[in-house]
Amino acid sequence: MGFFLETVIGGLMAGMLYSLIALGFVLIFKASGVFNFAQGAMVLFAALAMARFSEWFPELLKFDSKVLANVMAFVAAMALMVAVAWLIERLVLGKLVNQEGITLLMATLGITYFLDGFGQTVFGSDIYKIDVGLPKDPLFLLEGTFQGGVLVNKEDLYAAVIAAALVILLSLFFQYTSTGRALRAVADDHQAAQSIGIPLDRIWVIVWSVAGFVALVAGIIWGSKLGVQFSLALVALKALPVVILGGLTSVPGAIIGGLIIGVGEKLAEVYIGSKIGGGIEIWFGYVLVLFVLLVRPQGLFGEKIIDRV
Amino acid sequence: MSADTAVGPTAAAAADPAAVPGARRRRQGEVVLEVSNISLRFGGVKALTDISFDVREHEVRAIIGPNGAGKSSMLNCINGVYTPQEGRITFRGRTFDHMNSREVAEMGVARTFQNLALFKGMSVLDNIMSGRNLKMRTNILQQAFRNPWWSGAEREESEHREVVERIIDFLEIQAYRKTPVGRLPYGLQKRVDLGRALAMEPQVLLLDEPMAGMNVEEKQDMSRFILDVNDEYGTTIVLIEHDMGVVMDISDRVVVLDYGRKIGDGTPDEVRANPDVISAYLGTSH
Amino acid sequence: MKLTTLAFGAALAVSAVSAAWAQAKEQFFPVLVYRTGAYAPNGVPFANGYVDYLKLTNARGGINGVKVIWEECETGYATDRGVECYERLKGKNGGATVFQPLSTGITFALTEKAPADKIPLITAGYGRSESTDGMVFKWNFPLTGTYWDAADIILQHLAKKEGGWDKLRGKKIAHIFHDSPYGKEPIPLLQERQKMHGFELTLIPVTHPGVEQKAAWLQVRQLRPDYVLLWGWGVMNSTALKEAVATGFPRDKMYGVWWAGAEPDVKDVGDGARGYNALALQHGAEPNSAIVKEVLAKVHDKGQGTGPRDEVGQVLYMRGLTAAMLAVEGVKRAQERFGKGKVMTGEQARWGYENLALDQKKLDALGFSGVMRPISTSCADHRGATWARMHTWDGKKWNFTSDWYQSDEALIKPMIRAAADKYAAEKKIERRTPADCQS
Amino acid sequence: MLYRENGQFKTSYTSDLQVFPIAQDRIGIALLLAFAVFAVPLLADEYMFRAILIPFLILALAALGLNILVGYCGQISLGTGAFMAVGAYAAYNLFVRIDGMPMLLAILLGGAFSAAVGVLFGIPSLRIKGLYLAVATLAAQFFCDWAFLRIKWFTNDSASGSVSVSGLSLLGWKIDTPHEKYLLCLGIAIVFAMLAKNLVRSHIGREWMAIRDMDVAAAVIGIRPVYAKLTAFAVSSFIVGVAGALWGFVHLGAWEPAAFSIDRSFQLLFMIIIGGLGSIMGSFFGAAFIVVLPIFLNQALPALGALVGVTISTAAVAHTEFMIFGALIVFFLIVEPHGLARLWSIGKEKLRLWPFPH
Repeated sequence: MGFFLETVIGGLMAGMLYSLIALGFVLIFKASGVFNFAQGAMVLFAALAMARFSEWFPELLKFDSKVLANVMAFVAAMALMVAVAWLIERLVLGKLVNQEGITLLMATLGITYFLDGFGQTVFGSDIYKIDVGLPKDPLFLLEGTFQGGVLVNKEDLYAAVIAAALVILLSLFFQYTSTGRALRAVADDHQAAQSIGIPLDRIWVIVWSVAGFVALVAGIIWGSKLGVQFSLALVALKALPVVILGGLTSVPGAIIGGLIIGVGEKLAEVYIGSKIGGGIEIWFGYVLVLFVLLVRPQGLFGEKIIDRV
Repeated sequence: MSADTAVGPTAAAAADPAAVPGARRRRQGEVVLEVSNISLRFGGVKALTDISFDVREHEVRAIIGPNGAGKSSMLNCINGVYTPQEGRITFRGRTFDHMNSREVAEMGVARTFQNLALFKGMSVLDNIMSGRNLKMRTNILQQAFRNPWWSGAEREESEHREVVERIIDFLEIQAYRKTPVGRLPYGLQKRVDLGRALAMEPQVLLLDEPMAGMNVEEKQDMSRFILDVNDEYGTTIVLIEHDMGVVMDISDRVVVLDYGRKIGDGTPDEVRANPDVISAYLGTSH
Repeated sequence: MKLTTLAFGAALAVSAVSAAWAQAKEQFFPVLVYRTGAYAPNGVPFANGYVDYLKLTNARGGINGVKVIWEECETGYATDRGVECYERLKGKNGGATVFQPLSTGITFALTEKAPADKIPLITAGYGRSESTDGMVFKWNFPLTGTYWDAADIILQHLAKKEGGWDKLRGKKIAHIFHDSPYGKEPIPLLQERQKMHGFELTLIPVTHPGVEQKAAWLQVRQLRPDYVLLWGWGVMNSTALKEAVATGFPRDKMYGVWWAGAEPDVKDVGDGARGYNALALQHGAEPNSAIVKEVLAKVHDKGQGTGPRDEVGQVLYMRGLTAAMLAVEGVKRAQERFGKGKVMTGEQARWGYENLALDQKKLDALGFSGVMRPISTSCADHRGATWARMHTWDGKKWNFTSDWYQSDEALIKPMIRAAADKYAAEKKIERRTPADCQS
Repeated sequence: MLYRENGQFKTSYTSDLQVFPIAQDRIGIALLLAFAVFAVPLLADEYMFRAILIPFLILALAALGLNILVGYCGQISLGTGAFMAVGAYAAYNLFVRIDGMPMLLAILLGGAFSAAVGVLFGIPSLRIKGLYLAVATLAAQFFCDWAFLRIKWFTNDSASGSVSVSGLSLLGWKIDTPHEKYLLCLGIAIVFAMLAKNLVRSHIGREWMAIRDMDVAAAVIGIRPVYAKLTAFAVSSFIVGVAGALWGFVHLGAWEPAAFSIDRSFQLLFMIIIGGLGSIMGSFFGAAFIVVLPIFLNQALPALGALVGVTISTAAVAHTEFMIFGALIVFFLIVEPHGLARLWSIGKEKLRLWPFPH
């Protein structure tokens, strides 16, 4: 029982981290109808920037305050992500307005390659450290109830809390700021939005910047968990089924989808996987999604699609 | 069918519409298609409520009504795109509570679409050829190994191609055979749409606003095509149309829908006289 | 058909001619590397060490006067890219001497191609274990040991700690491995030992690239094993250690293979990894060895260092350095037979690798005293030596914590024989005759 | 002036139904094939064969298969790698387990197995559309990767899970030299290209395109989406499976599931996008582009560096390669979203009218 709980909690944490990345996908898809495969690359890029800046600034400016270094690095990295967002809008999406989804998808794949190469050229391809003081040691709950207690990974716990905070922040942003409202308008109908004078290009830059911000946060959390190196880009593959399960257009969907898949795959791996040779995590999420889609083709929270003739 | 039949008696028909209905009313046969108590809802929205009417062999049956009256939904129910919550549809004595597109097509019901549903990526020829699909018999392997010398697939293709060419002549779009339909002007696309339906050699032809957005000449051409089809092959025609004038000229009987309800049914003259219809169209209430 | 074959022959002749023309006094070493992608952090130091040694060889005046040249090719650890590199480099500069893919996947692919091209493959400390049997695998050289040796030695070490094989009975051992040929290679031996000594073996695969291991470590926590064997590569290792920290599994109960015991694996875990043990393939981190000093003096001080200076002497750097040394020594040995100061073909070099005889004296001369132990190969044994020892991370650096081990021939030989025969049967290859061995 | 179709009158529908109705095209293609069969072996060296031509042909075949599914039937799939893997492993097992099994037959049967799996994973496409489907197909990708890694039977119980084949021969003709391998791949590629072309210009092809362009209308004219989509999946995965088998048997010789990873799926998708969705020709263009470009870059860049006197490190080359590749993809999508095939046909149009612009 204790172990079961442990697995579930572990799953929830992992799920929260997935949704953090999934969030980036959803934001961009909502506002620009682009399925942004580059999200993973953006996470890596942001993390690399963060890690390296926090090394470089102290060297350059001759100070040794970790906090200051991190803060400066964060600001600089964020600025960089905004720049990236702007360039993407300028050089890529701006030139591909009203192309089919697949074309845009391909474009983001192109961006992925570019960012991977560029990031490693500028920041190097070694393994780097991000230390924002997330605790590494485990935490044991209910040791009275269960022998050995229920283990909770403190780092993941913090990460989950941050992720949750981020989500709330974003939903507030969407609900209450004028930009947020504009974003939702665009999401509903590009032409209409344009016709009432919402500048699409600016909106898209904003969305991609927000996505960049999410990527940065995700990058920092994953980075301090795993160390910053190329494989970070691959965690995006873990987020894909989450996005689809939640429904491409739903922010809460991304979160709940993440939790479901997180818990699901951990339970599956531990209880079924160990029986059939293990490693089923890699596909569990996808197969789960496959079956959910058979029942709800638009995902759990996606908008329903009706054919009109 | 053959190209030359495009002229001849029909020219007269087009020339003197007044004479035509009388001429055709005698040919009307027994009921082929009967729609009884159809109701259709999307979530809360009621698209159709308790609609019933019948269609007789060889007649031109019009369904009219203001926008959002549920005309297209009615057709969608008949050929199985939508499934009504209540009601039944009887076709040549067989009764269904919902239709399956494939069966409907096999029973010889063809259809054109209000806002063109052509296959954008394909040429005019292929679009119309696709109408022959039901009649093509060769299997994948035969098609994969088709060749000019010894293959059923090739023979089948050219046989059907022949039929399609006649339709192309009939609709006078020879010049555009190999053009992707996407590039054609609206009026011509409408013809291709009709052509695709004709290629199925239908017994009943459902036309969803075939003349929407056309200018006078185009409308005249289109009504000529419709009447010809009806005359030459006695194809039963169910026609949705906005333009009252045209409808009254070419149709034998008219159903009037408003907000998903039937408010009138009968010959053009009867319908013209019907106060509900008048109010629905002139917007006055009583 | 006839025409084309003829034409093709002509084409070959042409290329042969051009090859002959390229026959300057230069020995060509292709270098397959991955300086990018998921495994770059481990690929880079190896590549730097490898190239540095080749530079050093020239600084030392080449191989008996024969200048050494090389060309890097990026594989990104991907098999098809590796094959492309192989095809590109094998014919260059008068023909490749030897290939070292540094990837089990690429090794498998090249094993099928090398014999036809008469180019030897050195897979020092990786590759397919049965290729130890030179009677079947004429062109493969898993020098200094295979994964079967590694697994066996780790188990020996555990047995020793427990105080005898019999003490292992009933103990729980979890094998956490990279879910690829690399990670699966040792499993047969582990199972063999399991049968013999009755410990509980649990196999826990981790899928590429190994960034998501929560489930694996939840299982570990539930299982509470006495020991964990870590068979990872790249980010998988550091992640495993972090998860161990996070789940509170004692690091000193973890034993890594020699690819899971280098700086990149522990660097950013730092103190968290203190007490973690890993096998050292002969050498460990050797900042004070003669060879490192020489490299620094003759290469880096000349401003020709391939990588950063502080990397020289690190574990994977040394691994690359040693691999290059073996490649060069093989050629030197071949020259003894086919003519000093001549450029050796791949085929001649093969003989050199098959008859390596590096005794302590030679090694000391090369500056490898304390870094390597003697190694001598033969037809029957393409591996030469199975010496290895444990080293342990103290939070700052790696320190040796055991004396030397050798794998148990009595156990492994038959396994190799069986596997090699299976391969031979599958491929319809005849075992080589003793006569062939003399050639 | 040479490229004119006037004076060529079609006297029968059959003659108008030809693959290349214009005489010049027929001649052109004939010359191209002749060149590929007779001239290339004279010109190409071994590296050319092993590292460029053979991979190009095999991947072009796979792209062709994928194009039928994505380009003609409009069902996006990211699971192509998996179907290649199924083809390869099925062929492998048939080849090693049944002795006396002819290689070609094994490869074709591999394709058949792949087709079956393709249909299985195609079933969701009856309900799921667009990007949702795309991600759903990833299930196939990851599941197959896992299965071939985990289930020992598939790999003939090899300890490492890596498999290898050798001793290829076709009707007694021993295939070992690279140019024999090349001819084998070329032959298979040509045959399948013809068959595919036939399918897409017959009524099954029209059904696929109808589903792609307007599925509701397609249903109304009596096309069964189930049949159309599943046949597309079957045919597509069959060809992809054959390509996979060739990739393992002819190109790699020994392989592990990683050889058919998700990267492969993306690579193939790139090929058909760059080459042109819904174009047989395009599959070949795309494959050529994607295969040659990286190799070209990572040989050209150091040379370029040498010219200006700087030595570019392997890492730098690799990274630059990534960047240029990505940039080119984007550039392409912006300049010609319909791919090389479209450029090709535009070129032909122009040539037809030349020298008169209209």
